[in-house]
Order: sequence, then structure tokens, then C-alpha cells
Amino acid sequence: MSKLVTSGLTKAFSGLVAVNNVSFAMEEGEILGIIGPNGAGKTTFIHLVSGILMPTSGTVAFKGKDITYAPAHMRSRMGIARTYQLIHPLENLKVIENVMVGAVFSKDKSLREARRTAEEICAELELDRLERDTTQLSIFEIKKMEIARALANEPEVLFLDEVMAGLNSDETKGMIATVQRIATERKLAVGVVEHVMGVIRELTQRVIVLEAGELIAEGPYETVSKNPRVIEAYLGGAA
Amino acid sequence: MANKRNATMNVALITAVAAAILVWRPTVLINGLQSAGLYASIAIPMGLILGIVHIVNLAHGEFMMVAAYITYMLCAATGMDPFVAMVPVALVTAAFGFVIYKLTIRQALKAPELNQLILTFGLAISMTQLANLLFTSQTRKLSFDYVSASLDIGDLSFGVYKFVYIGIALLMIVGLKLFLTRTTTGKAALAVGQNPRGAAIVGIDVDRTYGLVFALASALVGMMGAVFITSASIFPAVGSPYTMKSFCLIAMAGIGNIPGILGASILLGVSENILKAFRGTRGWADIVFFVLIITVILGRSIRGKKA
Amino acid sequence: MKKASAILAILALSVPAFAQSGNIKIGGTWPLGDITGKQGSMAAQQAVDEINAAGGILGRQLELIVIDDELKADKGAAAIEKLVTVDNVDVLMGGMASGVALGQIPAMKKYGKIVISTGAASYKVEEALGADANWYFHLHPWDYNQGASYAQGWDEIQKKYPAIKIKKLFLAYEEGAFGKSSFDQTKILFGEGGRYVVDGAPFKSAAQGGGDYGSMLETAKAFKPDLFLWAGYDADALPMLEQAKAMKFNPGVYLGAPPGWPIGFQNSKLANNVMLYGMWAPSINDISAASKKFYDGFVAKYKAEPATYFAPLSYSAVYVYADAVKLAGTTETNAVIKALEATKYASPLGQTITFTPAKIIKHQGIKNQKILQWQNGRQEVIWPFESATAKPVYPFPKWK
Amino acid sequence: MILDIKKLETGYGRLQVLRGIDLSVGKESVGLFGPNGAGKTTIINAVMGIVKPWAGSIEFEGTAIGGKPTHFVARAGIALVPQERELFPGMSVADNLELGAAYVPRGKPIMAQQLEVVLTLFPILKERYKQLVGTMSGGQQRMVAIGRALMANPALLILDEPSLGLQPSIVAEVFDRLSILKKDIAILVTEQNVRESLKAIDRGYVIENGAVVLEDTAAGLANNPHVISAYLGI
Amino acid sequence: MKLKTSYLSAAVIAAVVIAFPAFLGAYPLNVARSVMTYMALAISWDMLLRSGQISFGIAGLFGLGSYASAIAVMRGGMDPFLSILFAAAFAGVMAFALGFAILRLRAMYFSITTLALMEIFRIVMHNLHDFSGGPEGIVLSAPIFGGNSTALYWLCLAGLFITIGVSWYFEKSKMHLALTAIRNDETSARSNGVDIFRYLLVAFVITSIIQGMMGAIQIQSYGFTTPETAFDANFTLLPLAMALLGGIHSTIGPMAGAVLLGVASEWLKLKIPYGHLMVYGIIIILVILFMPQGLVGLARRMLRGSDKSGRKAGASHE
Repeated sequence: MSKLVTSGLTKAFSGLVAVNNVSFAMEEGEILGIIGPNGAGKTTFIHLVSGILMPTSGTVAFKGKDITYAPAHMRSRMGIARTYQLIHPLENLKVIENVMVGAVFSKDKSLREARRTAEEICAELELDRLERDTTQLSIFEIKKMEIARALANEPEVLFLDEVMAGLNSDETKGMIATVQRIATERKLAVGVVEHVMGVIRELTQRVIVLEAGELIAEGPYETVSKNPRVIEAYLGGAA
Repeated sequence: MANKRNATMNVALITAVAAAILVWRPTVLINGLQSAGLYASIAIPMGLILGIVHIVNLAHGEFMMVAAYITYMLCAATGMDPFVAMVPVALVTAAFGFVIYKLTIRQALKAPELNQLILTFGLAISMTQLANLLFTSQTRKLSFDYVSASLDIGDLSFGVYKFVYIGIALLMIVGLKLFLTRTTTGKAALAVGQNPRGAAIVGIDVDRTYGLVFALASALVGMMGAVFITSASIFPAVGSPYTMKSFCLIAMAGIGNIPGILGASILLGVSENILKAFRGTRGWADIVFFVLIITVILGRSIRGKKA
Repeated sequence: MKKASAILAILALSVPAFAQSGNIKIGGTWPLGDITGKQGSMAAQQAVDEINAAGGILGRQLELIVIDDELKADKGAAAIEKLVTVDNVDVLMGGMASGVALGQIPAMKKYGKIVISTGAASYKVEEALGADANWYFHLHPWDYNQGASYAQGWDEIQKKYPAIKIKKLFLAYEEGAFGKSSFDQTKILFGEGGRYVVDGAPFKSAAQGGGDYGSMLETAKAFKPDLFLWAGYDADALPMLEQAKAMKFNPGVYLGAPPGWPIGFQNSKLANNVMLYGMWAPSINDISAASKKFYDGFVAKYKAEPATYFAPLSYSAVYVYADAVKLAGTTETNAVIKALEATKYASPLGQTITFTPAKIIKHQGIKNQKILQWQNGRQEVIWPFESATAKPVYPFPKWK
Repeated sequence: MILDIKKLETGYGRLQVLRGIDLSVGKESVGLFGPNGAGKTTIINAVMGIVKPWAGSIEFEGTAIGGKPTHFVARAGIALVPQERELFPGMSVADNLELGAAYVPRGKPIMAQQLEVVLTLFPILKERYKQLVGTMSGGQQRMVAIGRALMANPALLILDEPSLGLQPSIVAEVFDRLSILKKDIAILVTEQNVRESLKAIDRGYVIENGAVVLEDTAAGLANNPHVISAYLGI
Repeated sequence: MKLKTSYLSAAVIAAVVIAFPAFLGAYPLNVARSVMTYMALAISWDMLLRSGQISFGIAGLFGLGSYASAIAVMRGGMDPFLSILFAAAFAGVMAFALGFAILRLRAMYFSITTLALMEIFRIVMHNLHDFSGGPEGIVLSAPIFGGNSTALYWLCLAGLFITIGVSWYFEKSKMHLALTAIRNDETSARSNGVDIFRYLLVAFVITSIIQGMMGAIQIQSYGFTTPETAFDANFTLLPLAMALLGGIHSTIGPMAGAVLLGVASEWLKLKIPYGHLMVYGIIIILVILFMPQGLVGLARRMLRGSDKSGRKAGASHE
């Protein structure tokens, strides 16, 4: 059974349709790329499946169960975790506490257990000096912290919204390896939004392409990237 | 289209309610409008500051109090009428407001809202207490014959002077509207209120604009303070009840909606006077205000959620 | 917390009794931010200075320590604690608001020091004191004393001046405790036996952010009272007159009972022949040497006119105590209480102060109020007749 | 040189973003490229006085403007079209455009003339002249933002991601307009849409991790495999 | 190890504070009571603030507690001590009911609504003459414990200890993570499983219980109240100012602020009988202008000053 299925998912903001009739499915263990030009509706789409926004129409199902209108915190408890495009560190919490939040509230762990979980995950992601303030972290570390927090939710489905943005090439390489490793080891279904196509090519088995809210193409990156509609969407005008 | 129809409906409804009240108890409408004028003309300058500088000035009423004392001294010394005195007084309070802005508020602009709030709370205490030291708590009042101007309609006699406050409120609304939409400085102020970063990008000096708006609002509240002493006694604590009232009226109207402040004031003034019209409910008149605020705010939040 | 204790300890030490032992110490609490308390405390200081200049009492100097009660019960209570335990005063004085007195009473009871109270009119204060508080000397009349004396006053005035006819009485009262208790007392004391028809309506005082009397005046006008009485604050005085005039509301007697009057009230054209309840006015200088002495001394010392009867009342409190100590020959509490019971002080209030039992407490000083009238810029006493300085002008002139 | 940046370092709070940028713009059109977070917008913010430089210098027409307040920089003759547009949503197109010139000495005297230029460039703005900007679509708002910047008659026009959130057809239009403009004004533009923007620029810099990694002419960049891989990975 | 010393010093301080009556007179105890009352209110206000919600309704719940306690004693003949618990529970139940409506509001709208509720409580007590004594208020037959300074001090101290304890629990438990996450970023909190409304409700109810309890302790200590004393706006504004001056989002900050302002006000009053309130106002202005992070922030900066964390001078961001 597919982990996450949407059908006809649509979101309109006072007239403007940001996500238009998107149907797709995500399977266990796969890394799915979600690409499209700026403003195509990728982030809105993730908001809809993670419960931050409620759709105008259409449905979302998680492991066969309809969760279209479940509140975000319930989805997180069920096993859908995500990071944000604009970094969202909880700046008044220490690094370790940031990660613990995921375990404490999604999995109802005690602080002690949550701390252990958080420490393990941070070690796995090579994030150290966990008693620091988040303001002392580099972008790379913040991104890792956000992934760690999402993993602390012990999700089955994970969405990563532009986690590579702002990283240098070495960091990007490391991050790609990390994402691949966690996806395999934890049998996760991972959805990745990225702008850098090299990353998408290397990381994903399959991509979906959104443009102006609509799903315009789906398939392995190599195929999709040759799709004329996609090239047009990216490069603008007849290339 | 739908909006227009709604607006027409609203106007019709309001007119009908007003007419019904007028027939039932004319004085309710008269007294309601008169107090509404006073509420609104004190609240509007605060609304200007809140809309553009985004500061809740807890010393707003105290600015008016200071203006009232200046007017009192000026009028008592020279025999000037407050309506004449309001011009020099407005200049003085504008300068006063500007200095207060430069010395205190400006420094706290980047601080969290709460710091600004407590800062202006400190200002309010200091100003009240300074007035208390200089003038004692004993009240002062000048008397003018025109304040008791009266009108007879049938058996009904009522004071008409306080309608002047509605006039002042309307003048302020129209004046501010013209200033903010017709002059470059006004447009710049509006722009700063809507997007300070965008304003700086086009070369508007945001800090100077804030100072200017503060001075302008202080001038307006100064004028109000000058006129206030015609019909009311003054004492050091006279301004403070108006601060909260103004703040709540602005919240009711929605920040940045200056004409709405008059609307909210009329709603409040008339509802208060409806309760005052009955013996048993007279003491409860104050509650109207707070119930109205909560209703409006909750209503807006529910509507906001639906949208 | 450690810091707190350290600072508290320093605080306790750093307020040394800056007194040479031997002084007779008077502890006073007044609301210093309010004109009543401010002038009350100043007048008390004036009395202390006068007595010291005349050689003091029993060869000892008087010393007045004043603490602001800020019109707050907890601050007032703390002030009592400090005056008694830190300053070791011999007597406590002052007071204005009943709310503060209620907060102070538990502390006062605990120490049993002599208290000469210049304020607190509410019967609730008397109830809280109870019958055992023999150390409590209350100069100010209780609210029911005031009500009764006004009822008596109007009875007598009508008898003496047959032209004055009062049957219907309307009381406009501010919404707070002061107005409410005035209304309750007036209703009881004027209403009994059907001598008067009493009605009333509350209004929000300008002092509390109100100042709109329209609906209240409307009710009053419809009632057509012979006597219109309002119990509010000085801030209400002129605006209410102005609105009454605008509404053409013209009662036979227009009477106000605020604790003080606004500066320059008499300059208003509307002020003439307004009546008022009170205890003292500068016009009493004409009939009382004590009043003149107090008045001249106050003006000379502070370059300001006493604006409230709390000034002569507080001034009297010091003299009452000084006289008692002189009589007792000691400051020992029981002896002074005995001496105070024998007080006969010709006060600047135009009457001699003695202590007699009230409803509950044993030592009540002044029991009556005065009825006065603004006449040509002066407050003239028109009742009680023995201290009258002028005849009443009746009726209140029609508005022009 | 119109704009001359030397060894610029800055960042936000404790986070250093720029690590020594050297960059200059003459009477030409210059592009800034690089992945998200590379520091393109931070360079612009430093020029505009929105962030203060930690080290290095910024000169505009020979005057040091590093650390000067934003309104000072704007009045000196640099107009910015920010990524977030930063318009006045509750005001009309007319007022937004007017404010673009009202406080800039170079723009104010020739306001009417500039308005003509802007309305010719974006005819849609003429149609919507009295409409509140907040009620317009993203693309139209982008045009207002560009128009507002042009009203200042700037010596240097900076555009931060001008095609962001725009339909491809409109993007093409915007770049058409830009290539007209560059005849008169120096332009500094950051853009993800490399191919379109390469048509409109003379020269470009590629920024990565707060430093300039490549500088070349438009033609040079267009044929540079590094640029292509960074964006499309093709 | 470090934890142990801090436990130990807390215990020592607590012991000293409990023993105060042994070596302090009635007056310092009285001042201390006032400081402690404000301190508890300041801490409780801060506890809700940690979620980002700014309440202007402290005086409302304080007054509600006062009245609940006074009326329970006067009309229901309840034991005064028990009435304090009753009042606390009553405030909690009210907060629970109100919370469903108002905890959906944010920022200024939440603040104004709490303020309006406070005024509504006051007006109700003012007008229900027969039930609440109206404007003249309620006078109890005697203060609790016969007005014994030491007992009253301990009672107030107990209230404060409870407050500090709960606040400390808030700092050390899941509440800390939940409230801070909500304050920093509601969206992120939601997608990490935080049920925002539930935690806000818990915080609102608990802080209301504390405020109601302190109100009840206040009325029982003085033996009387009126609408104007119980719902005095100062019970809202001073705790706010204290927390801010001390440093928000902590237990220690509001405590420091309460000591600073509480002691300053008393000291000024004795030094400057006429005009002390003006100086008080100026102190508030100066502290806000020159110590925007409060005393705790200042202390932290001074401690940090010794080990500069290697940032360039230019890094100081506005």
C-alpha cells in the first residue's frame, strides 16, 4: 500500500489557485523529487499534506486512512514529518531541545527518553555541541538540526523543503548521502523539494513537476528533464 | 458588487436603527453622539500613531492632559478663548511630542512591543505626577457661556455645545484623509506605515517620518486638550481613562482605519446611552463598551478563520 | 531572594528614627498625591511648628513623620507598621479614604496606639473597629452623622425661613463607594417618616473618566425636585452646572457635596448661590479666632489658601492631641486616652471639639456638617445658625 | 565605475554570509548568479544600507556609501526592486509610482517625464492606475515595483530576482523591458532564470558561499558548463 | 554537580526567607508581602508570556479570586483558608471556560480581550450590590490568622513558593519545550506534534489559578476589598513592568524586577514623600531605555563580557 496518496488536491487563496488538482502517491523507501519553478506551488503542496493548510478540495490519505482535515499535530503523531523552506529554528531553545521537541510531542516521550533519542539522531547526523544556542549554528548545522527534529518525530513520511539551499558543494554532497542513508535505514518515504537539479538527479528515484499549481510531469529525472514542457517551465519561453 | 450592496444595506439598517432610537428617546441619540464625538476625537490621534508608527502610546491621555494645562494657563493669563489658544497649544504639544519621540520612543522602536508599552506607561506616570506636583490634584475649570448653549424642540431642552466634538472628529478625519492622500509628506507617512522597509528604499527617511507623525498626532491631541477644557474640568489624572478607551476603539475599528474610529465611537456612545436610559441598567453602562469590544474581536477572528 | 532580604534589611536600618529621643512623635498617613492629604499633612505640620515655637509640650518638642498612603490599603497598612515599629511614634494621625482606613485597622488594633483619625466616613470602618477600640478617636463625622445633620439642618432652615419649602429631594451620586453610601444614608435619614420624598440616580464622575450627566439630569428634571443634591467630586462641579443649564434644569436649591471645589469655581457665572455641604470655609474666619489663626498661619507658611476642610481638621488633630498630653502630663497611652476624653478644643472649624459615643465607637468628635452657600465668590455658612455667616439666598436663580 | 565593492564582508547576527566580495558595475548591465543562500541578496542589502558592512568598502559614483542609511543611498541615486517587492499595498499604483520619485533629487524634477516612460514600458499600469496595489496579481506588482524604481531616474538600478513568481511569458516581457533600459542605466540583477537574464546582461558574477567564484561576459557565462550544471545539472 | 549546588543554594535561601519573621519587624514583613504578591503575579504573567501570549488580565483574575474568596467566607461561611483554595479553583474554572473562546486570539487582540474581561468582572462586582457589596465592597469580620504579621507573611510566602515551584516546573518540563516552541514558531510547533491550543489552555488555567490564589490571599490578609482595590489596573501594569525590568521568559527575572520596583517604590516614598511616584515613573523609563533586556539580561551580558565569543566588533547587529 502506498504510504501517502493525494487525489485531486486543490488549494485556492481568494481566487488564486496555488495547487490545482494534484494526485500522486508516495511509496515506502522511495525518495521523490518535487520540482518546479518558483511559485509553482511546491511548498503549498507540502503544507497541504502536512496539515499546515487545509485544502479547498481533494483528499489526502496516509496508509489508506483519510487525513484530509486532520490537524498538523495529529499528522505529526501519525508519522508525517517535514522541514521548512525558510529555516524555522526555535531560537529560544538549545540545539538539543530543538530536536527533542519532535520526540516529546509526537511520540509522547519523557524528557529523558527524548533527550536520548535526540542525541542518537544528532550523532547520526554528525551534529555536535548540542547545548549551543541556535544562533551560533551555521546554515549547514541548522539544516541538519531541522532534519534531526523531523526525524525525532519518528516519521514514516518525511518532506524536506529545500534543505540543500545555501550549502556549499561539499556540504551538499554530505547532505545527499545523509538523506539517502536515513531513507534506506529508516524505510522512509521522502519527498524532496530542491532547486539545484544536480541534487535532484543524484538523490531521487522519481520526480513530479509542478507548474502553476498543476502536476505537469512525473517519472525518473532523466526522462522528465527532457520533457519539453518542463524545459519550457524552467527556462522560460522557447529555449 | 456584493460589497456595494452590503454597504447600502448597512447604511439603511443604521439609518433605521437611528430613526427608531430618535423616536423612542431622542436624548439617547443626542447624548450618544455627543460622547461619541469626544471619544473619537481623542482616539483619532492615537489611531494615527498606531497606524503609522505601530506604537501603543499608553501616555496618550497624558499628552492631552498636558495640553489642557497649557491651555488653562494660557487662557487664564491672557483671557484667550480655548478655540483660539488651540493653535499655539498645538504648536507647543507638537514640539513636546517630537522631543518625547526623539528622547524615548525612538530608542525603543526596535525593542519588542512590550518594552514600548512599559516605556509609555512610565511616561504616563511621570507626566501625571509632574502635573500633580506643579498643579496639585485640585481640579481647574474655566467657564464659558457658550458651553451651556441649548436648543428647545417641543418639551425637550438639550445642550448642543458638545456636538462640536463630532465636528472636530469629522474635521480630523477629513483633514487626515486629505493630508495622507493628497500631500507628498502624507503619502510618505502612509507608505512608512504600510511598509517601512519599502519606504526607505524609495528614499523616505523613516525615522524622520515617525517623528513627524508623532508631532502631528501630538498637535492634534493638543488641540483636543485645548478644547476639552471648555466643557470638562482638568486634573492630573484626567487623561488616563481616555487612553484605554481610545486604544480599544482603535482595536474595534481595526488598525489603520481612521474613519472607523468614529463609527466605533458612535456605536459605543449610543449603546452606552441606551443602557443609561433605563434606571435599572444605568450602572451597567460601562459594560457595553467591553462587551462590544470582545464581540467585535471574536467575531472578526471567527470570520478571519472562515476566509 | 537573597538580594531581597539584604535590601529589606538595609531598608529597615536605613530609616533611622532621625529623632533625638525626647521628642513627642506623631505619625501621620495621608494620601499626599491628593490635595486633601497634601494640605492635611501640611496643616498638621503647621500646628506642630506653632506648638514647638511656643515651647512645645511638657518641655518636649513635637515631631511629625508623614508617610504617603497613596490611597491604597496595603500601602496605608505598611505605613502604620513602619510608624509604630520603626519610628516608635506616640500617636497616629491622618487618614482620608475609608478604603485605606479599612486596610489599616488590623495593624492599628494590633498595636493599640492612640489614633486621631481625620477621615474615613464610612460606617463600614466603624463596624470594622468595633466597640472595643477605645484608642480610636474619630474627628470626621460618620456618613450617617452627616446624613442626619443635613436632615436636621433642612428641617431647621425651613422652620426659620418659611419661604424655603423643600419636599422633594433628588440625589445625584457618583457610582463609587462615596456616592453610593451618601445615597443610602440620604434615603434612610430624609425618607423616614415621610418628611421628604427622596429619589436619586447615579452618574459616572468626571474624576473616573465620566463627566456626561445628560441621562442623570434628565431623570432629575422629570422628578421636579425642590432640592437637587449631588455627591461627586470637584471635577463634576462646573460641568454638571453647565449641562444642567443647557437642559434648562432649574431646581429650587442646587446643592453639591464634593470633598473640595475646583480652583476658581467662584469665577463662573453659574456658581453664585450654589449650596454646599462642608465643614469649613475661609468665611469662618469672621466668627472664629482659631480659624483666623489657622488660616493666616497656613497662607503665610505655604503661600496658598487652604482648599479643603481636611486642612483645618488635621490641624485640629494635632492640637487635640497636644492639649491631651499637656493635661495628662505624660504620653503614656491610657493617661492620654483619659485626657482626650475630656477634650474641649475650640477648633478652626468654628465649633468646639469634644468626644462622645457614636453608634459603635466611644470617641466620636464632630458629628454635624455645615450647610454653606456660594455667595458673591465666598462660601458662607448658613447652618448651623450659631456659626452662620450669612442668610440663605433662595431659590436658586433661574438660568438666564 | 558607478558601483565599486571591495572586500565586502557582512552577515546577520553571528552568521557571516559574505566573505570578501569584490564586484563592480560600470555603465553596463551586470548579473549576479548563484544558488539560494549564496549571498546575492545580502550583497544588495549591504549596498542599500539594509545590513551594515563588517569590513570592506562600497563606493557609489566615487562616494563611500557603506553603512549609510537606506534612504540616503536611495536619494543618492540607487533604486532597488526587492525580491519581496516591498510595495505599499494599501495605496494606488499612482501613489506607489509617485513615491518612487518624490524623495529622490534625480527623479523629482522629471517626475512627469519618468511616469511617461514607465507607463509606456508597462501599459498595464496605465490601465490599473488607480487600483490598490495590494489587490493586484504578483506579476503586476512586480511591474509596479520596477516602475517605482525607474521613477527615481536612478544611476544604478538593482533588481533582486525580478522574475520571481512570474508566468514565463511575463518573465520574457520583463527581460525585454530590461534590455531596453540598459541602454540608459547601469543595472545589477540577480536571477535564477539564467537563460533569460543572460540575454539582458553584459557581464555576470557567479556567487557561491559568500564569495565570487566566477566572473565573465554574458557570452562567456552562457557557454560555461559550470553555470549550466549549477542550475540545471544538464 | 552544578545542579546540586543550585538546589542547595535555593534551599538555603528558602530557609532564610522562611525565617525572616524571626529577625525582621512587622514593617519589613508587610513590605515583603506586597513585594511577594507582585512577584507571584509577575511570575505567573511571565509563565503565559513564554508562549508568546500577552495577558492584560492579571488584575481581572486577581480580583476574581479576591471576590470568590470573600464571598465564600461571607455568604457561604467557608473557612478562610479553605476559601483561598476555593478561589484558586474558581479562577481556574473561569479561565478554562474563557480559554476556549479567547485562546484562539493572538497578539494585541488577545491582550485587549483579557483587559476587557477584567473590566467586565469589575463592573459586575460593582453593580451586584446585594451579592458583592457593590462599590463599597466587602469587609470580613477579621483578617485571616487574626492579622498576625508572621502568619500572614508565611501565607503569602506559601503562595509565592507555589508560584515559583510551578514556574520552575514550567521551565524544566515538557511545558518549557511546548511553550517556547509555540512562541518561536507556531507552524513548526504544530508540525512537530505540539497541540497548541491544549498547551495554551493549560498555561492559561494554571496562571489564572495562581492569580486567583494571590487575590484570595490578599483579601484574606487585609480583611476587606472593593471593586477598585481588587481590580486595580496596577495589578496588571506593575507585574508587567516588573517582569520586563527583571527580564522575561524566566522565573528569576520577574523576581528580580519585583524586588527592584517593589523596594524602590517603598524607599522612594520615605525619601521623597511628595513626588516619589514621578521618580518611580522616571526609573521605569530609564531602565527600559538603558536595560532593554532587563536586569537578568544585563547580568548575563556582564558575565559574557569576560569571555568574548570571538565575534568581530562589527558583528554587533542593531
